Amino acid sequence: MTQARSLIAAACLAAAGAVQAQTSTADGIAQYRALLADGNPAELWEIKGEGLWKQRRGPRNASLEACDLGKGPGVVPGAFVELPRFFADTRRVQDLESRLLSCMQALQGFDAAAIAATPFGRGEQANLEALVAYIAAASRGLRFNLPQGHAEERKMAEVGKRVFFFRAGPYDFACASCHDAAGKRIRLQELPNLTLNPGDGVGFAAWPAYRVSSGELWTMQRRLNDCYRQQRFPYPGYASDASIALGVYMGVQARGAVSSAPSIKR
Amino acid sequence: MSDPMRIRAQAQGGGAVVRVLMSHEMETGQRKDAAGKTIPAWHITEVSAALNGKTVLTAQWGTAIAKNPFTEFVVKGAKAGDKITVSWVDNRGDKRSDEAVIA
Amino acid sequence: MQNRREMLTRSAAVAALLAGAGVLPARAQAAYNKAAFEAKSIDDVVKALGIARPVESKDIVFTAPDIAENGAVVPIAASTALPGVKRIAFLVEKNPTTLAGVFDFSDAVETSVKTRIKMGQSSNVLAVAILGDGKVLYAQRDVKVTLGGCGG
Amino acid sequence: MSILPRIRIRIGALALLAGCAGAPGPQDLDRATQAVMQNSFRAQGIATLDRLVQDEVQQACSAETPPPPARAAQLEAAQLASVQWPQDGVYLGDWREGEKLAQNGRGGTWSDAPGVPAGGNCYNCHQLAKAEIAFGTIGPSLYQYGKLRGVADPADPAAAAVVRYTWGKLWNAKAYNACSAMPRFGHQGVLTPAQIKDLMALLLDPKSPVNAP
Repeated sequence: MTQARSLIAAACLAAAGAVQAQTSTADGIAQYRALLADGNPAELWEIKGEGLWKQRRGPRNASLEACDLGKGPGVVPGAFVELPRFFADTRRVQDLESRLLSCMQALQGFDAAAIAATPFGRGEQANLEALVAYIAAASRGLRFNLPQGHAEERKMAEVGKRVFFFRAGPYDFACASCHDAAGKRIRLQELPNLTLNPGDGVGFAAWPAYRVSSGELWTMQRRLNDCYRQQRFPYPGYASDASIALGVYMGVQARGAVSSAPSIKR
Repeated sequence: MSDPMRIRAQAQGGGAVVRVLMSHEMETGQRKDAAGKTIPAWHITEVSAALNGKTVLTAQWGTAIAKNPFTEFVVKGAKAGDKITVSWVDNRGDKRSDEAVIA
Repeated sequence: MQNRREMLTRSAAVAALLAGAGVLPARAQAAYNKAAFEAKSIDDVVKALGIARPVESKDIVFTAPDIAENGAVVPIAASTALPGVKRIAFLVEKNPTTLAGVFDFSDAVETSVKTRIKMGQSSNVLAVAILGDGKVLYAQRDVKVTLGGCGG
Repeated sequence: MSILPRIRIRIGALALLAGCAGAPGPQDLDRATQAVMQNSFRAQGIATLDRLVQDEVQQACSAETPPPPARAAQLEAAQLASVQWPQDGVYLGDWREGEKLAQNGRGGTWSDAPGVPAGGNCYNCHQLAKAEIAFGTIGPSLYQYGKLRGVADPADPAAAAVVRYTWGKLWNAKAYNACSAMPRFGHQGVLTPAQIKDLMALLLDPKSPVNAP
């Protein structure tokens, strides 16, 4: 017992010393992130997603290898940094997730509406998250270059901008309330300015990401969903027009930014 | 069924740096679900790493190892082409073993 | 001595697993020390591990962030150039259970390990190294766990 | 390739515009945005769809550029006129409760249970007590708020203007800045008058850690 007591005493002394050595908050957070960067659990989703892409699944027992993500059937590298974009076959502007829903339904025979209604992290939603991680990872290091050649793509960018600035709810929040200026933060989290290119691997160019707080892989749809939750808005539908329009707006603003997705986030 | 581990093993200065990511909930047993019921602890208890079949490192883990655990260690005298095996067992008796070749 | 022997008892679970994987342990493996992982103080962990009084040492290099942006994942690392270190244990004083993990090193690995732990609140964290001759050394760091996000 | 019928209906408003000659004008895009907002959300828990109905402040402050100064002044006057001042004339509560409220960022989301009092969210955007290092910077630092404004005794008539302004700001931030990023805590019923009194104390009580040397 005496042993233990002196150990605690020693601990207290050392703690006093540690205070002197304590770095500033910003330095401390930077140090924490540097320690985390090595070994991103998103890799677990990436390898799972690669397997799912190639695996014959669903009522039609087919793989997704014929899925056209915008660069031709089965082409994965480079596809992520050009999404959302217009697809002639569905006559819609689609982000990666709504596009995957279309492919899973058309090729594999899954019920896209049922997957869209499945809670995040469960069932086919969990598989979709892994697919997103795999497809995003295949464009890591590439620059965002969303096409704006189609009238629908330009329109969605304009609508997305308006959705971004739309203030409502009991707290009067819009996306812009937190994301229209650089150098701001909530608590200790820096907020990217999403009205312009916030930089390589920042903001739009960092998602999907492994969320340390929940230990899960968050896609852009889930990221937006939680933004809207904290905006105190009603619940945005998975792959809803508002979410896709926001993706086009943010993606067009982020043109030229290098994708770091899937990244690791608090 | 558990998801596969991600093992990266890189030859470096007369040894190999091994980085392992495991897919596991690592539930603490301290949390409650929406209905207020305690979610039972579910975590990896024992880990073992082997070089070409010979155990080189073992570990025992409690509930305070982070979800989707990451571990890094250095195997002496290992070279490119050698085989690293990592295995774990959890408190429910689930187990998993994955391999990687040192690059 | 009794405790030490107990620690070195072969673990049936891992042995069976390794045998199944075609990997047999080269040396006896420590059994899962349930009592140590249920201990709620540094004293009780020391007792349950059956080790001597830990002495602070500069030879134990222990890395932990001063500030953790999220207590759910706190990256830590410990290493030592001292010969004879067989085991390193990580302890978080203010966690509901103190012991986070124990790593046992053979001669075929460097006595160096990185892992990630959970912290319920700001606390001091200890890396405790156990030598073959029974000596026990430690290093420690204060880690401040901050509140993140919108708190919702 | 087939698509979700549900989504095909949603896209209807947009597809209609695509048929028009030339690029859609601002009014077309505004209409399309309204349609998108209406078809993209559903009620969940306490977060009902009526939350998407904008009042005049929200409407005026939903563009990249703020409304012209004259319009802003008009909005501010209307918001100020609607402020409810404490009925009992007591402006300050307990700073300890205020600090707890300032730390608490919960309330109002679809994952919050009905009837649970909301927090003040203050540290999300402001520095307050020096001991809390995890503070946001969307709003200005409020450290030394009362002290810097010369409030030695909040009950002193000399402090009345600051006290009244602070209440008004907490009750309805838009009364002083039409498009302020700060919620209208009293006006929108996010916080009760008693909670606002506790936040007043956190900001103005000389014993509060906000005003500690």
